[in-house]
Amino acid sequence: MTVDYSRIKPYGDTMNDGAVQVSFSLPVPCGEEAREAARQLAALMGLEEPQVYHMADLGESFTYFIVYGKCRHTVDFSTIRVPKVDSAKMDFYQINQFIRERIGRKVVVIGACTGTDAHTVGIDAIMNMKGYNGEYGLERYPEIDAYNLGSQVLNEEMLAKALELNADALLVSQVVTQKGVHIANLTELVEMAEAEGIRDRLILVCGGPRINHEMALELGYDAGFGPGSLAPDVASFVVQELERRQKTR
Amino acid sequence: MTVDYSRIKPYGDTMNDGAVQVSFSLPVPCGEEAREAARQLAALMGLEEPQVYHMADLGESFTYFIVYGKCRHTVDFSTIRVPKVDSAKMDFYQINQFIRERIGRKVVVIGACTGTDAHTVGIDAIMNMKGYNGEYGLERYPEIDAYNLGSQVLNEEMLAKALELNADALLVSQVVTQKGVHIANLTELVEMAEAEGIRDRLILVCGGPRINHEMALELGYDAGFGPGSLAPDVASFVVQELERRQKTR
Amino acid sequence: MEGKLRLDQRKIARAREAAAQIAWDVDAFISERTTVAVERTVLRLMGIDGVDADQVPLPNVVVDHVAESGELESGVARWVINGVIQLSKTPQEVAEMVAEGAIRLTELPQADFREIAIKGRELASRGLDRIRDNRSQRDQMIQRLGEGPRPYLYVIVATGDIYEDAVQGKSAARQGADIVAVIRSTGQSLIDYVPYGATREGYGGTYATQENFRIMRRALDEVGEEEGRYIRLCNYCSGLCMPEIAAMGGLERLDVMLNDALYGILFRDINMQRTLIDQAFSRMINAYAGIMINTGEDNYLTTADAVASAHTVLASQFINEQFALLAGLPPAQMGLGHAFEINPDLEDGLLLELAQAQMARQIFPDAPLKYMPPTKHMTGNIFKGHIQDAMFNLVSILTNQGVQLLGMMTEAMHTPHIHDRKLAIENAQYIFNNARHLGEEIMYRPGGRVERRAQEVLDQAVDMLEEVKRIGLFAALEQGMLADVKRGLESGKGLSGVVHKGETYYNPFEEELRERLQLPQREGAVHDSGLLAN
Amino acid sequence: MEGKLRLDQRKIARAREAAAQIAWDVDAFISERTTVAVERTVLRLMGIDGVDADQVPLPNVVVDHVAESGELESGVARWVINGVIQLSKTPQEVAEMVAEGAIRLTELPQADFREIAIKGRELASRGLDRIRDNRSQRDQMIQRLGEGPRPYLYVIVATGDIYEDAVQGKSAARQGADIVAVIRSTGQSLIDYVPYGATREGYGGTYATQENFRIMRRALDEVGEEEGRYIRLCNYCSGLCMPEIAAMGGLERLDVMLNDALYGILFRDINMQRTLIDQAFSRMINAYAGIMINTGEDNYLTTADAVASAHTVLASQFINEQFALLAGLPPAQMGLGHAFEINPDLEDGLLLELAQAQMARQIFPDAPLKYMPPTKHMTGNIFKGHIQDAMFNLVSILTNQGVQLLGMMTEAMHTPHIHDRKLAIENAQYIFNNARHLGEEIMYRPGGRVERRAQEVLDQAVDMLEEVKRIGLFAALEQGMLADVKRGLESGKGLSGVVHKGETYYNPFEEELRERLQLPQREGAVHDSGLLAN
Ligand code: B12
Ligand code: B12
Ligand SMILES: Cc1ncc(COP(=O)(O)O)c(C=O)c1O
Ligand SMILES: Cc1ncc(COP(=O)(O)O)c(C=O)c1O
Repeated sequence: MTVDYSRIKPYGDTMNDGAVQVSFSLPVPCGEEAREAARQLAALMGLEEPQVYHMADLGESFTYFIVYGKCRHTVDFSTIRVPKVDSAKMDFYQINQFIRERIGRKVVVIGACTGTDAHTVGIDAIMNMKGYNGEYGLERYPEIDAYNLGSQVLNEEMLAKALELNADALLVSQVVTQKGVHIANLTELVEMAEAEGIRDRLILVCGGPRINHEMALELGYDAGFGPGSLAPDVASFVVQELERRQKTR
Repeated sequence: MTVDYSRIKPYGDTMNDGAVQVSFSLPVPCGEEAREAARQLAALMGLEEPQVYHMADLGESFTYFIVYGKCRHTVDFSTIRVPKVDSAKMDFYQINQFIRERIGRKVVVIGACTGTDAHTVGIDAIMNMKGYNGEYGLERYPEIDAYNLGSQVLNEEMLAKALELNADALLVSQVVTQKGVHIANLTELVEMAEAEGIRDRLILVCGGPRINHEMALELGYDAGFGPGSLAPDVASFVVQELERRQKTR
Repeated sequence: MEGKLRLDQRKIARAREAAAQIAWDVDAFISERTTVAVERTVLRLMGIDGVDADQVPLPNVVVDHVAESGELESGVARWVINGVIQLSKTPQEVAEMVAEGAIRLTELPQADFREIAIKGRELASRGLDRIRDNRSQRDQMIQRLGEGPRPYLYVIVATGDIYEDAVQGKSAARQGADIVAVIRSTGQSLIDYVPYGATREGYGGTYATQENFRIMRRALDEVGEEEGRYIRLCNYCSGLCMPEIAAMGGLERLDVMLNDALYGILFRDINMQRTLIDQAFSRMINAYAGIMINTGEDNYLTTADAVASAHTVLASQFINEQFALLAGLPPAQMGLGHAFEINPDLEDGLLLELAQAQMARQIFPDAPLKYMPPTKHMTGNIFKGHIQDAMFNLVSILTNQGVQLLGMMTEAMHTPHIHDRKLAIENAQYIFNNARHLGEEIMYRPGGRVERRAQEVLDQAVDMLEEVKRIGLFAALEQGMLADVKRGLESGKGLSGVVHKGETYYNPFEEELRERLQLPQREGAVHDSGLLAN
Repeated sequence: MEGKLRLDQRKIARAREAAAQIAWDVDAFISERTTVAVERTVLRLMGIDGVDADQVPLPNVVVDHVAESGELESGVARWVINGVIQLSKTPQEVAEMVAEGAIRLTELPQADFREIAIKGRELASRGLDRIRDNRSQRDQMIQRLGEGPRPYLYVIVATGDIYEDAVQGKSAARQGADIVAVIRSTGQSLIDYVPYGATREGYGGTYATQENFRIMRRALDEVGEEEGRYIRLCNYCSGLCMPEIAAMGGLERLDVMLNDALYGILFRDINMQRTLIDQAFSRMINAYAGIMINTGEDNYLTTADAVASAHTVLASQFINEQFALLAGLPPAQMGLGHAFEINPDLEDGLLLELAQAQMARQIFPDAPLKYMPPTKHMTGNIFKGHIQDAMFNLVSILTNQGVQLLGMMTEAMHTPHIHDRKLAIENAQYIFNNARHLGEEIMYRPGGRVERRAQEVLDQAVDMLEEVKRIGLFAALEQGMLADVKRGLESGKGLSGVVHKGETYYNPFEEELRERLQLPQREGAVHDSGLLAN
């Protein structure tokens, strides 16, 4: 039962059995040929002994499959390193104290759900007074001036507001991800900020159910927060990053 | 919306989007590194933009994942040919008439669930008087002498009975497939029949939820029947194969 | 159905009275105003369609043109009909001439108003006849083909590409769907015109255009014939173009329309005057077209907690009911909305869901209640999600809902894939069939948790409605009494499109609709003036 | 619980009386016989364990040895105890000497029977004390750690490799399982000995061996301590080694045992005399060990239709109950089985499931009913399967079942994978919590479909039991009245292991068990003879 972390494989009930479940549809009429096509596709995915356990006719010459097989691929787990937001996590009281002691002025934070996206629940969870999951939102923090611009805010508006309020950090929420619309929109903001020469003055943070820190970095943000994030996570990062920048400036 | 059958891909909601759902566990502790491992595994399977939508700690350093991604593999559907039982399908009356007119004597069929397997429902569905899904079983066929040996019948017993009754066809059911136990057991029967020099005198048919015709042929059987098979499917094959052999003999 | 939960009938009556008063007060306000969208709708009903060289829809071109001349307070109909008379052209030709800059409508010689009114009546009749014909075609098709049993299985398609949507819709129908809704692209509700033509690029949905309606209608009729079941088509009659879309729906035989009196105000920050005026006209059209509306109470629970805010759903249902009645919509066309959005991890949460659904059923006995699935608490765990959806289906069959918007196990990920719908339909079919008459067999313990919960929600709704009645709907919206958002009477999108009717205001379609729907005419209507009496 | 379904109490009483008569008649037959398995059990309880050079377990070696000498009719205890006395060895040492061929037990000098009986009593006390100690250790652990609420979440592990099983079992416990059962390899129930040592190769399950029991017990204790919840261990006390496994279970602190009076006869073609004798002794041990038995009524529905054969399940529950009472098993340890096996595509099938589960609940109010999940109608469609399991969970919480054998969405494919259990546990936890008190809130319409169905099933069961009573259980089995299979009194596996007790038959363990369980002694028991009175 010892695990070779340099070659891990999926596990069903016996080490290295490779057990994997897959489902998908193919644009082919239901029948034995369709089943064989599904099997071949699973084989291409690296599944040995692929078994089509379920096949359903979706009409219009589409067929759905549920397949199990034994994956032959392995992953080297021992070398995986995932970038993480590396600020120490503080609570409401610690964060306010940190600002008082180390920043010495109120921190200005602007948040919005941008582009055509109208999903405010996520950004509200981070910003609203009442907060989320038992954690107050940023509006409740005495040392933070928090402005929640709401939904469907254009990138221009966001940056204009940032200049107007001399913001320290922008919090951008993106929930709709169909056809990569969030990537385009997030990228646009960074490019506009750079074009206006204010990128370095801002801590850019994005968040949403399909966002993670690594991808945020790739898009040119300073941090990214995924599902389940809470106000203190973001605030901890923002204030520590702010202090760091003030020091190095 | 035209489909290129030489290069079909999974379909979610846009032609060739490659949408595939995968789930599996890995023997690694739950966390961001685990998520990354899952993503890498999905990538090895040929999924682009793999998204880990769900991750659950199973305890004991195992983690479960639900992943979606866009499969880049394609299958050539236009060239797929699947071997099928090619006898014409007849009903109860036609089969009995066929036997009377073209075989001219009763057909002797022995069935059993063999090895350590005790799942009789499948073979009973084919053989029992009352039948299954509205189709009588072989015992009801006036022109067939059907012997259902029940469950956990050893291959030796099966062959001994075949010799004793001068059987035309053996129907073997296999339901338990864990660790390939059915393959071993089915193979053994063919080998024993060959060793005794009676393989050619018998029509060997296997069936069960994980059996299909193609695999039955590979194992050296004359036909294989999967889920949902009914007595007339099997009987149609047996009597036509019998006639064919009588003619060529 | 005899009441399974003992609800105080007097409280129900009080709630209804309060809502009626709320709606009447607003109706008086509405009666004095029109909007650019209402006027564009008039033009669409006259048959004006197409776009100008800049892709601006002709109804917009014409309304803007009249507005520029400062004459919108009389309505567009008068000007266009005058053009029709003066130029001996069809309304479409007149509109095209306006678009080309060939004429200025307000500068044409003016026909006698009696002549205009006769022509207006004729155009209105012709326009509404098309809608009536669609309605009777629907009735005949249902007669001939039959339809699925209730609760109807309602699924969405939302690929962004109308041609993919058509495939997905047909596939859904083959899988067993009764209603196919095409979800709109993000943002469409806030644009003040209706895009034109077939569209293949949307985000999170597909643009609602008349051509897209046509493509889907054709696809669903085709599959309906083959499957031997009439398949209903649904779209969104919301946003800044609410009444125009109602007209398009009536003209293209849509069967179901999302249409809520307050949704745009609360959830899209559309100006309250604008939405309230628009909804009134849109609903008359829906009423006449035999379209079942679906109200959007589920939206309350996507931001607020479903347990704490349950009564806001009920209060909104009462308000929607009264606005619908004022527009001539009979209860049988009122798909009042509610949703299964209680946190699945709540102990006894299912009891509360049952209470709410059963309560709604008893309070609105003739409405085909539209029940929305769990969405907010759906996660990436598709397996758990699938059983949340199963519980939702169970509550529906136990409480006899009308329209079941099927939950998708992939709710937290993407708009539905082709097989997500299949699994969702299987889910509902299994539960509905396997528990078909369970609702008839079970009773709720008098004074028990389920009954007490329903009573509590009703009490809260009565209180809320009576308070809203006291201060008036506008003030209530300003104070954030609904959905916790404060909206100003003069703020929000689309306010500039609200127009105070002048003395000379004329809308032959509203008059004809009111006549046909047997609704009282507005004050000053030509219809009541004796002008047309021969 | 007050009856939710109005069932005729006289019919219930009639069914119970008939079943009692059936069991008593058989008990008279049992009292005159023993089996090789019972005798091996006696040896195990004396502490004899291990295998000989050919891997034959010592209990088999010794019993075969006594049988060869033609002396089994007196039981093995007498001979081994005599050896102990004569050779001043422990029973284990005596057994080893037999295995080595160093002695012939029946040829040793014979001690006075009183001396043997004193020694026998001492050994029996010591053996049973170990079991008693385990029982009280369990009680203490539960006291200290607590346990999950009912219905207990029961999952299986079945990798074939005991070390993988241990991992899977621990993982399951962390996921929330309350009971972990190790499923046996195909075929074990038909071998007439218990394999020895840790095993790593089984098909569709893992061999039941005492070492495997120990490995699992240790694993579950470990995880139970960490999770702060006592985790129960279950195995199969069935087949040709039924009583031996009961002893092993008592010695290794198993908590739950599959143990059915008729299962082996009907579903494994074990000779009826053999199984009936074996079950009686096995149950006394289980009773004393505080082990909850689980009966196998679900098996009726894997071959027969769950609607048509529902009454056979109920009839078998009555019979199992009476055999259990005769063995001193209190209702609180009677996990009477039933199953959710109605075709999911049946209209109103859920009503029938509810009727059956609620009926069983009312008829056996103190039994921790063991509810088996859908298996037969599970397919490769794991999504549909997962909601079938959800409906099963719902019925369980509505009807207050005791042990919930969790359904797996992959039932039609493989024994559970590590995450299959996770999803299954989540499923049950969600439904149980979300509908926790729904059962208290709903009532069934008097005279409605649910109630009528329960009455009908009860009626049929009464008829069946009274007929079986009339002709006797053996004849009923011969005629195929149960589960549609005909079994001969003299056919089936293991008949040769049945032994008519001689005049001199002596089994100190049965006597001690009967004493401790406060059951009447068998005729001729030393205990009643006054021999040991001092
Ligand atoms: C509620 C909801 C709505 C509500 C939104 C109400 C509102 N005011 O927000 C309404 C009904 C209006 C709505 C409408 C639509 N929706 Co919607 N909606 C949802 C739903 C059910 C829940 C989203 C939610 O509130 N989650 C709860 C919050 C707390 O979680 P969260 O957003 O992930 O936020 C957390 C973290 O991500 C993070 N976070 C989020 N943002 C930020 C920002 C920063 C800076 C930081 C640090 C952290 C952070 O912290 C939060 C707390 O932990 C999801 C499905 C689902 N179950 O996820 C669909 C969903 C998001 N919607 C979807 C769609 C398509 C739409 C529509 C476009 C459909 C249509 N055509 O009509 C419309 C249009 C809206 C628009 N223009 O954007 C899709 C998106 C598909 C995709 N991946 O692209 C989803 C996934 C549903 C689906 N399967 O189709 N929706
Ligand atoms: C019923 C059942 C049992 C019953 C069997 C009763 C009986 N007398 O048959 C009981 C409870 C006894 C049982 C026991 C066990 N079972 Co079992 N059982 C099932 C179950 C639920 C249904 C099987 C069934 O009856 N299907 C209905 C029939 C009609 O379908 P069918 O067999 O596919 O037959 C059709 C076709 O395949 C075909 N066909 C079949 N045979 C043949 C032969 C010929 C010649 C032809 C032409 C056609 C044909 O025609 C039939 C009609 O269309 C399945 C799970 C499932 N839902 O599939 C597990 C299952 C098969 N069992 C399983 C296991 C592991 C066991 C046990 C080993 C568990 C244990 N350790 O205790 C035991 C031991 C049994 C043994 N020694 O073999 C596993 C097998 C895993 C695997 N793939 O290896 C399954 C898949 C469950 C699981 N997920 O763990 N089981
Ligand atoms: C009444 C109503 N209209 C419209 C919509 C759709 O949103 P949008 O306004 O973005 O089209 C909804 C959302 O569910 C709704 O309930
Ligand atoms: C009472 C009982 N014993 C044993 C078993 C297991 O089968 P086997 O006899 O093959 O161990 C079952 C099956 O479910 C059962 O119900």
